[in-house]
Amino acid sequence: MSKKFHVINTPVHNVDGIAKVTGRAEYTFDLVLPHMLYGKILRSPYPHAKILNIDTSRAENLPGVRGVVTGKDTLGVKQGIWRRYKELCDEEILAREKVRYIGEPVAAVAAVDEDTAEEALDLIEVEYEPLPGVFVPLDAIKEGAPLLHENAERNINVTRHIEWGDVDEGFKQADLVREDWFRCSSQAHVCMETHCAVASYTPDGKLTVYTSTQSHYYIKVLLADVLGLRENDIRVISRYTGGGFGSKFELDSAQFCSSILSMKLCQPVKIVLTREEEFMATKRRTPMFYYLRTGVQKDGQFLAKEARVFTEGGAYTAMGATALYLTGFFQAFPYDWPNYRYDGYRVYTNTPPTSAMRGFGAPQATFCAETQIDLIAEELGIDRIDIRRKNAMYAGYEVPGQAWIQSCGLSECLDKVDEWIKTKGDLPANSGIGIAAYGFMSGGIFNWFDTPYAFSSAVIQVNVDGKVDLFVGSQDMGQGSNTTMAMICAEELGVNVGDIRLHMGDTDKCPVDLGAWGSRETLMQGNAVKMAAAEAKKQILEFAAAKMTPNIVYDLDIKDGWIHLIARPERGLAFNEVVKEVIRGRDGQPIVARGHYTPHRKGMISPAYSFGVQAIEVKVDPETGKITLKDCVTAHDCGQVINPLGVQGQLEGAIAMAAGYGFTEDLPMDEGKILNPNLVDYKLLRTTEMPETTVVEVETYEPEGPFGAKEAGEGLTNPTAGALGNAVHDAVGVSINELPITSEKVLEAIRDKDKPKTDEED
Amino acid sequence: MDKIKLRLTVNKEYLECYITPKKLLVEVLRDELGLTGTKRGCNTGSCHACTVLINGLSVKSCSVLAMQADGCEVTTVEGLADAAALSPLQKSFLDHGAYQCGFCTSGMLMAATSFLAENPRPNEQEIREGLHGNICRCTGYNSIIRAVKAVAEGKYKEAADE
Amino acid sequence: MIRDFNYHKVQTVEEALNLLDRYKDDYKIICGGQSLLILMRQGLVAPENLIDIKGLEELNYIEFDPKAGLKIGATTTHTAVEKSALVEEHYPILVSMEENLASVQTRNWGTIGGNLCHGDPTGDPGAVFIALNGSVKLATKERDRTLPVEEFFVDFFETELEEGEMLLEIQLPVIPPRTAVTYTKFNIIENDQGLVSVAASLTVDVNGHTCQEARIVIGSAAPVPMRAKEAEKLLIGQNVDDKLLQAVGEKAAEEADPVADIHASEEYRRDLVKTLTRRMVKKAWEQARAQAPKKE
Amino acid sequence: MAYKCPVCEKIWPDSMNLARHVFGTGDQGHKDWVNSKGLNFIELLLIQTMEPGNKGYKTLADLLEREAEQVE
Repeated sequence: MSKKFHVINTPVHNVDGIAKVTGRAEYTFDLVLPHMLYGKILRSPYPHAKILNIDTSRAENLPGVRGVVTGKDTLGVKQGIWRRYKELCDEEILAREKVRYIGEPVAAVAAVDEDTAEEALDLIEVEYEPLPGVFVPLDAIKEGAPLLHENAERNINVTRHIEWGDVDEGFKQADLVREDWFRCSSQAHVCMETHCAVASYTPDGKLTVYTSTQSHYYIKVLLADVLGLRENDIRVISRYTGGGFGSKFELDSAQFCSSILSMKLCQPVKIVLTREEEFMATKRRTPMFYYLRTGVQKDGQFLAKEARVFTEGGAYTAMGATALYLTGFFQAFPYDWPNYRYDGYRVYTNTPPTSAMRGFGAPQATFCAETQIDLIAEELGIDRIDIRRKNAMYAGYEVPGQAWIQSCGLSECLDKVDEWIKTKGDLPANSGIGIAAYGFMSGGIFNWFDTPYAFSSAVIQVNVDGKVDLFVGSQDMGQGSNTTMAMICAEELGVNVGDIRLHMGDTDKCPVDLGAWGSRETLMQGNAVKMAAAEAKKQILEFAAAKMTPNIVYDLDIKDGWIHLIARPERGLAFNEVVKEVIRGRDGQPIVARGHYTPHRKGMISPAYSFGVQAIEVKVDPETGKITLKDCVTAHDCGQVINPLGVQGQLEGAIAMAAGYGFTEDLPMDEGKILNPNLVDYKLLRTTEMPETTVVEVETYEPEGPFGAKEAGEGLTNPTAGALGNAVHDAVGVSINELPITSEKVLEAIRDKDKPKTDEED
Repeated sequence: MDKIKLRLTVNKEYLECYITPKKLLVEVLRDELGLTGTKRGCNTGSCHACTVLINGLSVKSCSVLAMQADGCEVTTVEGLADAAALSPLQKSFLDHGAYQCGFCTSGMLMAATSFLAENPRPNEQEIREGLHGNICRCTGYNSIIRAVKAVAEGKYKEAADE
Repeated sequence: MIRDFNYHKVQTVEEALNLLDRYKDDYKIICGGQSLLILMRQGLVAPENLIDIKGLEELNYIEFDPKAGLKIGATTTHTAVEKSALVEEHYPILVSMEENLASVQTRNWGTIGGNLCHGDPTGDPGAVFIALNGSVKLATKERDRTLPVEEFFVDFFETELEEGEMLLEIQLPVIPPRTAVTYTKFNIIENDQGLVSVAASLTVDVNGHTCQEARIVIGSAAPVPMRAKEAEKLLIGQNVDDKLLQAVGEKAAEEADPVADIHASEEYRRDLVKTLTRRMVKKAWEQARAQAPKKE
Repeated sequence: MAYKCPVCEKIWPDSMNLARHVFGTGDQGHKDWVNSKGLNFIELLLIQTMEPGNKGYKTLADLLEREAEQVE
C-alpha cells in the first residue's frame, strides 16, 4: 500500500536546525548595526504615583549620552491590541502623568554603550507623588479603594458572562452539589531571549525595527499607531525569536523606547531588557480566584456548573480580556455540560499587567475543573476515568452558542490513559497517579485587532530549478512553524522539504499573518500555505497535462518531484523540467500563487479544537511534603500529526512549563513588588526534575485543518497542574486548591488531615 | 580605565586584544570577537546559556573575568564543527529535535561536549545531572537527554571519525 | 554594571599577601568568582582593587596524610575535590556533597576556598567541614593562624577574615574509626541551595552499642552553619532508637534559628530540620555501627 | 416576551437575554441607565459574582421587565 503522505507525519528536524546548532542563528540580541547606540529604560519604583516632574538635564550632560526621552516626547497614545475597542487601549508605555506598577517605564536613554546608558538612568530625577496602591482584586473592587484608571469604577476593567441551558434547574435536579474555591497563581514566561529590539529610523521617514516577537505584523501596526507613522513606513524584522510563550505579541517597552529614541536621534538604538526587567516589567500569567459550584447526578452525569472568577489584571488591560473569556469558555471543556454559567471579572491592581501566556486562561480553568471532578468522583465512588468518559465531548458536539466540535478523540485518549495506568499495577507507598483531561483551540476567531487582511496569507514562487520560495507571515519562535509550513507546502506541491526556501519574519517581504499566538499557525497559516501550494500545483499540472496528453479520465499528481499519471506512476516528467517549460511558455514569468485563510461562521472561539488526557505519577515524601515527578503519559488528539518530532518537543516542553506552574514557579509580591525577579529565586524545572514522558497520538481528521491537522503545543500546558494535584491527592490523600502546590502546603495539608503516615528515607 | 592585554586561544586560533579588566569572558567573545553563538540569558549565573569550554572544561563565560582566562584555550559553539562537518552532538541534536527556539542550544551543546569528554559512557541519570545547570524553557529537556544518550551509545561514531 | 577596578593577577601567595597589605582598605579577592561577580554586577560590591588568585597554583592541591588528614588548598576547584581519588577513599561524603553542589560549570571554575570565604549560610562545604571537625588556615603578611571552620563563619556573608588576611588551606582531621558522616539538603530543584541542610557525624563505641561522639550541623537555618549542640548531647552514651531520633530531631529544630523567606516559612524550615536531622543521624548511626567489629 | 434595550434599542427575545446584553455591553450609556433606575451597576455585577444563583442578572431582568419597552 502506498503511503498516505510523502512528507507529512515523518519526523523532520527544524529547517533552522543547522543555524541553531552551529551558533549561526542571529537573534535580535546578537545584532549590531553601524553607528548603533544602546538604550536603557528608567522604571517606576512606586506601584502607584503621580509623576510631578522629570528632570533629564544631568543625564543628558553625561559624556556618551546621546539622548533622553520621556512621555513628553511621545504622542501620548494609549495603545493596546484592542483596536476595535478603544476603551480597552489603556497603556502609554512611557507614562506621562501617572505610574501604576513597579517597573512601568518613565524615561529612556540612548548612549554609546550600555554602561553609560545605565549610569545616566541614575541621573534622571523624577519627582513622584506616591498614591495609595491596591494589590489584590478582592480589595480593589471594594468601595473607596484607590482607583487606577479614572473611567474604571471599582477598578473593574472587563466583565464576561457566558451562559447556556438552565443552570438553576440543573442544580435542582442534582444529587450532589459541590462548591470549591481555588487560587491560581501567576507565572513568568521566562523566554531565554529577553525582550529586545534594535530600531533604526532614517531621515527618509522610514523606521526599521528588528525585534524578538511572535507577530511582526502586530508590532508594525501598533508602532504605526503610537508613532504617527504610516504602517508601511515601518518594517519589522524578526528572523529568530528566542522563545515567546505569549509574552511577545504585544508592543513592549524595548520596541517602543528604541523607536522613539531612534526617531529622535536618527541612529540605530538597541535595547535589551535585563532578566530582572523581564520579570518585573513584562507581562505574566493571570492569577485567578476561582469559585466553582457543580451539580451532578449520582451516576456521575454532569448537570450544571456555575463558575465565577476574579482575575488580577495588574495595571493595564494587555491581553487579559481574552484570558478572561477563554478561562470561562475552557472551564466547560472538554465535557458536555448541559447547563453552564460563567461570570468573570478582570480587576485592575497596582501590579505588573497580566496577559497572555501559553494556555491563555485555560490552564487555570483546567486545574480547578479537573481537581473538582476528582473530588466529585471520590464522593460518588465513581472511577475517575469513567466519570470523564461519561461526560466527554465528542465529534459533532456543539458548545451551545459558542463552538462546534468537528473532530474529537477524547474518549480514545481516556482509553489509552486508562491502559497506561493499568500497566502500572500497584504503586509504592505514598505514590500516586493523577489525571486531567483538556482541550484547546486552534487559533482564535476574534478580530479585536481590526485587521482588514486575511488572518493568514502565503505566497509561493516556483523557480526554474524546481526550488520553491515560500513566503509566510507566521513567526517561528521555537515552536517549529517554519518546519510545519515547509512540510505542508512540500506535501501539497509534491516536492521535498529540501526544495523549499522559506521566507519569514520580515513585514517588507512576507504577507500578513496575525502571528504565533492562540495556537493558530498550523491551522490558519497552514491552510493558507496549502491553498497557495495547491494553486501553484494546478498551474504546473495544467501545463504538464497539455504536454503529456493523457486520456482525459486520468489524473495527474506530483510526488517527490515527479509529475505523473496516478494510474501509471512510471509515466511522468521531472518537476523542475516541467517548471522550466512553464516559465518559458509564459514569457518568462515564474509560477506565483497565493493562499489565504480567514475563519468564517466557525462559532465564537476557534475553527477547531484539540483534545487530550494526561496522567502523571508522583511520589510524595509525607514527612517533608516534597513532590517528585516519576512518570507521565499524554494521549493527545491533534488531528493529523504534521511533524512528530515537533509535536513531541512541544509536549515535553509544555510539561516542563506547566509542571513548573503546578509546583515550583510563582511570583510572590509585596505591595506590588515582585520578590524573586531572577533565575536564582524563580524556580524552573531542570533536567533532573523532568519525568519520563510518553506520547500517545490519537489521530483524528479535522475537516477544517490542513490535511486534518489542528493545534499541538499550547493546549498541552492545560492539564499538567491539575494532573499533578490529583496525583498528590492519590498519593497522600490531600487536595491542594491553591497553586503552586508547594511542599510546604502539602506537608501542612497532610498534618491537617490526620496523623501522618511514616515513611523513612529511601 | 586603561585597557590591558588579553591573550587567548579561541577555537584553536591564538589572538590578542586589549580590554578593560572588568570585561567578562562572554563580553569579549561576543562584543570584541563577534562570536555571538554564545548567548546570555541572565545576570545571576543561573541559566548557563553562556557555557563555553576553558581548557576543555565547561564554564559559564558570564561568571569569569576575561582576564582570568588569559593564556587559556577557549572553545565556543563556533568551534564545534570542523568546517561543514558537524560534531556528533550537533548531528544528534538535529536528529532528536533537541532544540526549539535555539537560544540555549549553544550552551547546552558546550555543556554536553565537556560532559561526554569527561564521562563518555554515562547513564541517563548521569546525563541529567551533567546538564543540570542549563536552562531550556522550550523542550522540557528530554529530547536533549536522548540526543546526548545517542552519542554516548556510539550512534554518531562515524561523524566523529569523518 | 560592574564598576571599574584595578586588576592584579598574582603569581605567588607572598605577592598576594603583599598586595592585601598594600590595599588594606579597598580590595576584594577573586578566585572562581562564581558568587562575587554576581554581586559586582549588581553593584553590591565595587572594590577599587581586585586581586585575582585564581591562577595561584601554590594553593591548588589536595594532600592526604594518614596521621594529619586532608589538606585542600584554597584555590582547588570543586571539581578537583569531587574527582580526587584521595577524597573518594578517605572522605567520600565530600564527593557526594560536591556532586550536589550547583552545576558542573560552577564546580569547574568555582573553588573551595572561594565558597567558604563567601560566607553564605546555605553553602554546602561549610556544614560538612564543621561536621568533619575541619579547620582553616589563614594568613596575613605578618602571621598565620589556624581556626576551626565552626569559628570561621561570623554572620550572613561575614567571616573571621581580617583586613589583609586570606584563606590558604582547609584541613580535615582523619575520620576516627567507627565514625560515619552524612549530609543532605532539602531542595525542590536538585543541586539548588538547600532550604535547610543537615550534616551529622557519629562515632559508636567499640561494640557498636552506643553513640560515643556526635556532631550535628545545620545549614540555611541560621546566619551561619550551626552546631545543634543540645541535640548532640542527647545522643552521647545512648543506643539510638526511633524514639531518641525523634527527640534529637525535635531538639535540633528548637536550636535552629531559621527565618522566613519567599521559599519557606520559619515553621516549615524547623520541620525540615527535624526530619532531616532524624534521617541523617539515623543514617550515620547505621553506617558507623556497620564499621564496628561484628559482635553478638 | 421580547424587549427592546432602553439604551441602544436592540431587540432581545426575553428579559434575561436583555439583562445579559446590558451587562455584557457595560459601556457608560448602559451603566448610567441602570444607575438612573435606582440600582447600582457595579453592585449588581458583584452580587452576580459573589453570591450563587444568578442573582445580579435576575434583579436586572426584573427591572427591565418593568422599565423596558415590550415588542410584539
